Amino acid sequence: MENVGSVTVIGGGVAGIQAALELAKLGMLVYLVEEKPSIGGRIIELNCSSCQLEVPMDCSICPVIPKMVECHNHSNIRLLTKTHVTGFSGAVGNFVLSVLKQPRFVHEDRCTGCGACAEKCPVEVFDAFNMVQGKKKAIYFPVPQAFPQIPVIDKENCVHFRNGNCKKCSEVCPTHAIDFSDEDMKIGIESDAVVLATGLSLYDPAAIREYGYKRYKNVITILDLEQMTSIHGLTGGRVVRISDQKKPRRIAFIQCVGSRSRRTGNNFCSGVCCLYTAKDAALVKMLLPETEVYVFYIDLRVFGKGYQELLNKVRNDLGVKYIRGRPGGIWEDPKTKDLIISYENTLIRRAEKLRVDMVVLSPALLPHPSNQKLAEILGLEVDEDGFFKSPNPVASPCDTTLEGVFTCGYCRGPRGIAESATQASAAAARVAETIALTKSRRVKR
Amino acid sequence: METEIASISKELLQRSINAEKLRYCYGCGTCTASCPVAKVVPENFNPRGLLQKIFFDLNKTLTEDELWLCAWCYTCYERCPQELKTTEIFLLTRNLAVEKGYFPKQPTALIKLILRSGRTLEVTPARDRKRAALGLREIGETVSEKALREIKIITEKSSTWRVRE
Amino acid sequence: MREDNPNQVPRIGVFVCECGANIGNVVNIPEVVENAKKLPGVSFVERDVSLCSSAGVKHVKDAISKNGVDRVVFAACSIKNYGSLLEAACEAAGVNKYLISFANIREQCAWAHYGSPKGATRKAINLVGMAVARVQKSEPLKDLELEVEPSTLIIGGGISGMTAALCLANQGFRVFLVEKEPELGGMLNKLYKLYLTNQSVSEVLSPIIEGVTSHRNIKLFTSASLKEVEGHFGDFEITVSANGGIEKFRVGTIILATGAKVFEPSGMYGYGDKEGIVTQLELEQILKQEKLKRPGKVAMIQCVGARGEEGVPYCSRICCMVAVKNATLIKRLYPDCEVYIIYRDLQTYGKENEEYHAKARELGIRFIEYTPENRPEIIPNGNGKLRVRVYHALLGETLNVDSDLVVLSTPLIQHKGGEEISKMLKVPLGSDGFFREAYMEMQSVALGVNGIYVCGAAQGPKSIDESITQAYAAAAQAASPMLLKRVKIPAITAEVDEERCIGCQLCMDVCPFHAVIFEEGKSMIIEAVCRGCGNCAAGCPSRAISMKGFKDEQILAEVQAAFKGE
Amino acid sequence: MNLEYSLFPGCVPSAREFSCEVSARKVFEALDVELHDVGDFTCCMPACLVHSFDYVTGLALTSRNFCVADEFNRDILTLCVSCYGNLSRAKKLMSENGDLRRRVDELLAAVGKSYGGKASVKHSVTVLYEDIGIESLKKNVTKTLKGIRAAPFYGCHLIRPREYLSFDDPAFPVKLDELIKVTGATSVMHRERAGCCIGCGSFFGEVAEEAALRLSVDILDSAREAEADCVIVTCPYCFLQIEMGQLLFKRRTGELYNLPVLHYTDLLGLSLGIEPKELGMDLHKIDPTPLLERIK
Repeated sequence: MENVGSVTVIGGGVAGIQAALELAKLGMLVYLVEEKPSIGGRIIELNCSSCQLEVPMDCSICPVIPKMVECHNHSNIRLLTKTHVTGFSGAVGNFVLSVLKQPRFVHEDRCTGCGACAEKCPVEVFDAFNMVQGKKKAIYFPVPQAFPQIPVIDKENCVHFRNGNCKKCSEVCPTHAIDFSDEDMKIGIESDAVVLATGLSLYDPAAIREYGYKRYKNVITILDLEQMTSIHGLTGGRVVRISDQKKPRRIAFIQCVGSRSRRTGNNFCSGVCCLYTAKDAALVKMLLPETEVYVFYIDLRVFGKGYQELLNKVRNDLGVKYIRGRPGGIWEDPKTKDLIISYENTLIRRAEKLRVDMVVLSPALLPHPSNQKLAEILGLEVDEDGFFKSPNPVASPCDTTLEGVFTCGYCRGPRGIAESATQASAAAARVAETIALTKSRRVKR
Repeated sequence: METEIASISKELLQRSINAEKLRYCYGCGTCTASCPVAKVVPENFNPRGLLQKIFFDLNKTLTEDELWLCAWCYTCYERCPQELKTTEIFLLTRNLAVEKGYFPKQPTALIKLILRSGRTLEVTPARDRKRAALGLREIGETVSEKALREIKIITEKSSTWRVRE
Repeated sequence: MREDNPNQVPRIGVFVCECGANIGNVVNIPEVVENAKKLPGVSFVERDVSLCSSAGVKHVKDAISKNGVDRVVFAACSIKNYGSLLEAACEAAGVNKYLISFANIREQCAWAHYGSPKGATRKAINLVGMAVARVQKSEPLKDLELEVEPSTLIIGGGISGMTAALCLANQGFRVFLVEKEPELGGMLNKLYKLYLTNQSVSEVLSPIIEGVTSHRNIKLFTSASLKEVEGHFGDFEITVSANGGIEKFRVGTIILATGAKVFEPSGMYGYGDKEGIVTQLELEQILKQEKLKRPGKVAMIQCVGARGEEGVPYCSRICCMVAVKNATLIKRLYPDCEVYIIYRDLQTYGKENEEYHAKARELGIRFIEYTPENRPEIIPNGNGKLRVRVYHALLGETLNVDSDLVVLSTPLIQHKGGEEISKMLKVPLGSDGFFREAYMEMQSVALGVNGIYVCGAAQGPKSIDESITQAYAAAAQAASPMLLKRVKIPAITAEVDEERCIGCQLCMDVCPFHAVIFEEGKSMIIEAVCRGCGNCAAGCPSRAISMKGFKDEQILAEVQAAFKGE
Repeated sequence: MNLEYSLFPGCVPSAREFSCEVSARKVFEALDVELHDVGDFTCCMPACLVHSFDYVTGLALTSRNFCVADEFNRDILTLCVSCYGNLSRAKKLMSENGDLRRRVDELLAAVGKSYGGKASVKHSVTVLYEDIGIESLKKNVTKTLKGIRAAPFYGCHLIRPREYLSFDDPAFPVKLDELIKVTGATSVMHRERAGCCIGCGSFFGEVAEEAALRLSVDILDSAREAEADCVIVTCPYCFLQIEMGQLLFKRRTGELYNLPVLHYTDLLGLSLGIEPKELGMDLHKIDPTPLLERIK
C-alpha cells in the first residue's frame, strides 16, 4: 500500500527503533536517523549474558536484536546511520529536514560483514566502547552486535588516511566494499512529522573525587560491569578485578552517584538504577555464588511492575545485602588494591567501614548532550537539565512545544526500557492522529 | 527517648545564609560516613542525626553537648550531595544555643581567656623567657594594649555578644 | 500430508553460518559441515560468513533454486534473532517456511560453551542432526489470514479508554466505547487536583469528554456492561447491555481500559472505627468539596496494605506522589498547618516527580522514614487528637504527631469488573491481579490473545500521564491491523482427528482461549482462536488431537536423533 | 627573590609549639623571605569557638586582623592551618555577604576601622608551593633526604572547603607530597593523609579529648601501616595532637609508637642543610634523632 505519510525519527536506540517500526506498521514512510554507525543505542552496549547462565534471565539486548533486524528489513523504513540533523524548516504536514551523512568508507550494499578487514588491519586503538576490553582496530564493528553488521573506518587512526600507504583492508575485502573516497553527503528529507528519541548519556563519576573512579582500578561503573559480564567482553563474561584479574570475594554497588544531587546539578533521579542494580547484583550472585554482594542506596525505587518482587528475590533468596546509606568515601589499600568504603548504616545510625574487592557505581543518566543543539535547530524548548519540554506533562506526555514534533524515551525524562518502548508506540499513535487531523483540516479548507 | 515535634525554627532559617537547604536533606549519611569525630566516638556524635534533630526539634538540640562536638573539618561540607552547608549550620545553631543562655564550660572559659589576653593559650613569663632563649621575640602575657582594647570595645559595642568577664 | 504422496523424498539444504567470528572462532565449522553432509536426505551443505547480511540472504535464495531443495536447515544463531529474515528468503525461493528448521549453534553452542570448543562443536553437530531429522517429517503449512474489521471496542471510559478512543476515532476508525458508570471519567471523577501541574481534574477531563461525546466515529455506551464476546481477532461479535436494551456489533480489535480500584484498609490503623482517619482517595473528596477544616497537624502514612504481608506485595507506584501532592495542596491551603509524610522508600522517581518532591520540602512538609519492622501506630490521646506514634529510623527517636487528620495511602488493586472481563475474554491476569502483558520489556500493551490490547491502570498502577501514554500505545498497536484490514496468524494450531475423538470434551476444559467448540458429538478447533499452546493435545485421552508443526512423529524424530549413538 | 609577608603569629606557634615558629623562621630566612612581625594581630578568633558564640561579633574580631594587616602593603602568612582556614573563611564571607559585612563594619567603626580586605591570606606551605615554587626550592636543596619515608598529613584547613581554599584537591591532595619529594624523601600513601586531628576544632571536654586521642592513634596507625618513618604536618595543632597522642597513648597502654612528627619546614630545612637544633627539632617530644642519624 502507498504511504499515508512520512516521518523522521531522530535517534536509533530502543525508543527510536520501536517508534520507527510502529510508524512503519501504520503505513508511514520512516527515515530513521542515527548519528552512530550502528542502531541499537545504549542497549547494545549492555551485557549479553543470559545465554551463558543456566537461569532464565533476559539479557539486555536479546529483545532488541529482532527489532533491529525488522527495522532494517522493513520496506517502509530508510535507515540513515552516521547521520545527524543540520537544518529544519516548515510546519506540521510538511517539515523539511536537512541531514548530513558522514562517510563510513565501506559500501553498505557490498559488505558482507565477514570481518576480514578488521582482522588484517594493523592499527590498534583504545576502544571507548569497552574500558574492560580496551582495544579496537582502525576498521571495526562499532559494537559486537552492530546493525547493520558492517564495519566502519576510524579516519583519525587509519594509516591510509594518515599517510596513504596502507590498503590492507581493501586488498583483503572479498567484495571490494572498501571505498576510501567516500565522503560527507547532504540529504534533504520531507516529513509530515518528527519523533525525537535521542536517548541518554552517562555522568562521569570521576567528578565525585572521593569515590576514586579512574584513580582506583577496581572502582568501575555499572556499564563497565555490563560489558565485563558480556560474553563479548575481554574476560568472556567472567567478573574479575581489573587490578589483578582475580575473582572478587566482595562487591559493593553504590546508587545515586551524581544523581539526586544539588552538588552535581542533577537533582533528578535516573529512575532505572535501583532496578538494573538489583538485576546485576543477581547476575553477579549467579556467576559467583560465594561472593558477597552489597548495595548502598538512599531510597529503593521499586515502583515498576514486578520490581518489588524482584527485589525480594534478590534480597531474600540470593542474599544480596542492602544498606541504606550513601558512602562518604573510598580508600584504596595501596598494597592489595582492595577498597575500603566508609559509610553510615543510616537505619541503625552507625558509621562503619567495609573492605571490598570491587566497587560498582551507578552514575546519573543524563539527557543526550545533542538535545541543546537539536532544540535550537528545531526551535524547541529544553529544560535546565536538557530534557525536551512538553506543553503539558500530564495531558500530552509525548508532545513537544512544536506541533508535529513528538518525543519518546529518555530525552523526555528519565525512564526505563519498557516505558521508553511504550512511549515510542504512543508517539507513533500521536503522529498518525496528527497527520490524519492535518489532512482532514486541509480537505476542509 | 521521646520528643514532641516542634515546628521548624524560622529563627534558624532567617538567620542562616544556607540553612534552608536543610530541607533537602534526605538523610543519606554521607556526612556521618565522612566525619572524623563520628568515626571515633560514634555514640556521642552523628552529624546526620544532629542535622535531622536541628530540623525536627531545634529547641531540644540547643542544650545538647553533641552540638559542640563538630570539629569544623569541613569534610561533610565538602561532600554533601545536597550542598547543605553543614558546618555553618552547626555554628549558627550554637549561636542560638548561646542566645538561649546555654554556655558550655570549656569553650566559655576559652572565650574569657581571649577577652583577657587576646589569645586562646596563656603565655606565662616563664614561657616567654623560653621564647627568648630560642631567639624568638618575647610577646608578653597579652597581645598589644591597643589590640586588647579594641577587642573589648568591639565586644561591648555588640548587642548580641553575651560573654562578659 | 506426506501420507498423501509417499513417494516424495525430502531434499534438504543445510546452511551453516559462521556469524563472523562469533561462531567460527569456537565451533569447528568444517567438522559441522562434513557431518551434516552424511545425514540422510541432505542434498547439499553450504557455509556462509554471515547469513543475515544482504549477501548471505542472496546466497540462500540462489543455493535453494540452484539445488531445487524443498526443505532447509539453518545452523546459525537463535531463531529469535534472524528467523523472520531467513524464512522470508526461503519463501521467496519457493520453500514453505514450515519446512525450515533452526539449529542454534551460536547462543547454545559457541557462546554457552566458549570455554570448550570441542564440546561446542559436538553439540552443534548434534543439534544439526536433530534439526535435519525433524525437518524430514515437517509438513508444509499455510498461515491463517484473517480479515480485520476496521473498528474497535474499548472497555472502560476512564482517561485511558477515552484517550485511546479519541486517538483511533481521529484516525477514522469506528470506536465503540463501553462504560459501566452513567458518566465518563472513571477514577479521575473522584480526584481533586492532579500532580505534576496541580491543575484541577476538569481541566484535563472536560476537553477529552467533550471530544469523545461529540465525535461522529465514536459510539458511546454508558451505564453499560459487556455481556458476551464471541469470535476472534479481526471479527469479534460483541454483545452489550445498555440503557435497558441489548446491542450487538462486530469489531476487529479490543482495548481493555478497565482501570483499577483503591485498596480499602479496613481495620488497619483503626480505619473505619476512628474519626479523622481517611484514605488519600477520601481526602481528595474532602478537598474537592472544600470540607477540610483548618487542621493543626496532618499525618500521611504510606504503604498501607502495600509492599508487605498485609494487603498486596507490590509497590503501587503512585501513592508517594499522591501523598506529596495532597500534602502540598493542604500546605498551600493552610500554610501554618504541619504536614508529615511517614514513608518507607520515597517513590518520587524520575525528574518531574523529584522536582515536585523538592518543592514540597521547600514548603516545609516533613518526611519521616519508618521501617517495616517498626510500623507507625495510632494511640489514644486525651486532647481529642489522633496521636501517630512513629519511630523515625533516621532520627533514632520515637516521634508523636498529634494529628487532626490521618491519611492512609493505599495501593491500587484489580477490581471485580476486571476479573470478569479477564474470564470472559480469556485474557490472563498476572500474580498481582492486573492484566498480564505479553512481554514487559517491549510489549507492555499487547496481551497473550491476538487482537486484544490493554492500557492504563488495568495493566498496573500508573500516573495520569503514564496511563495516557499507554493508551496511545495501545491505540497504535490496535490501529495497524485495522489499517491493513487483514492480519496473518501462525499456522501452529491444533487439529482434531474426528475418527478418534470420543467427545469427552476434556479439551474444552483445558483450552485457555475458548478455541474448542463441540458439534455433533465431536470437538472442533476454531483455528483463528487457537494459539497452539498444546494443552488440548496433551490432555486428550484418545490422542485425537495433534499440533500442526509439532506432531508426535516430528518431535520423536528430533528426540531419537538427539540420543542417536549416545 | 625578595618576598615579604606579615607574619600572623597564631596562638599555638607563639604560645605553645615554639618549634613550629623556630623552624619556619629559619627556613624562610634561608630562602631569604622576609617575615615581618605585626604588633596588633590577635588570635584569629576561630569560627568553631568564637563565631560559635556570636557569628557577627566573631567575624568582626577576625576581620579586625585584616584591618591591621592592611596598614602594611603585604600579604598575611600564617604558620597554623587553622588560622589560614579561619581567616580565608572570614575573607570569603565578608566579600560575598553584604549584610554580614555591613553589620561587621558597624562594629569595626567603634575602633575606627572598616574592612578593606586588601591583604590576601597565605600559609607557609602555600607560599613555598605557589609563591616560591617547586623548581626554585629544588635549586636550594643541598642535602637529599633519600631513604626517609614521610607520611604527609595535610590538615583540614589547608584543603577544605574547596569553596574558598583552592590550594589542593580536598578528596585527593598531592601538593604536600610534591613538596616532600623536593627534599629527596619518599612521600608514602596512607589512608589518613587528608584526615582530621580535631585539634583546632574541638574544645568540648572529655569526649573531645578522648576523640582526639583515638584520632591521633588512627593517624599513627595509618602512617605505620604505610611503613612511614615520620609524619609530616603543616600545622602546629596537628603537630601537637599527633605528638601528644603518642605520649597519652603510652601513658594509657604502655605502648609507644615513637613515630617522629615533623613540621614540613623541618624536612625542607634539613634538605637546605640547616642543623636540626637550629630548626628547633630538639624541642620535639618524640625524639627524631634516630631518624636524623640515617640522613647524616
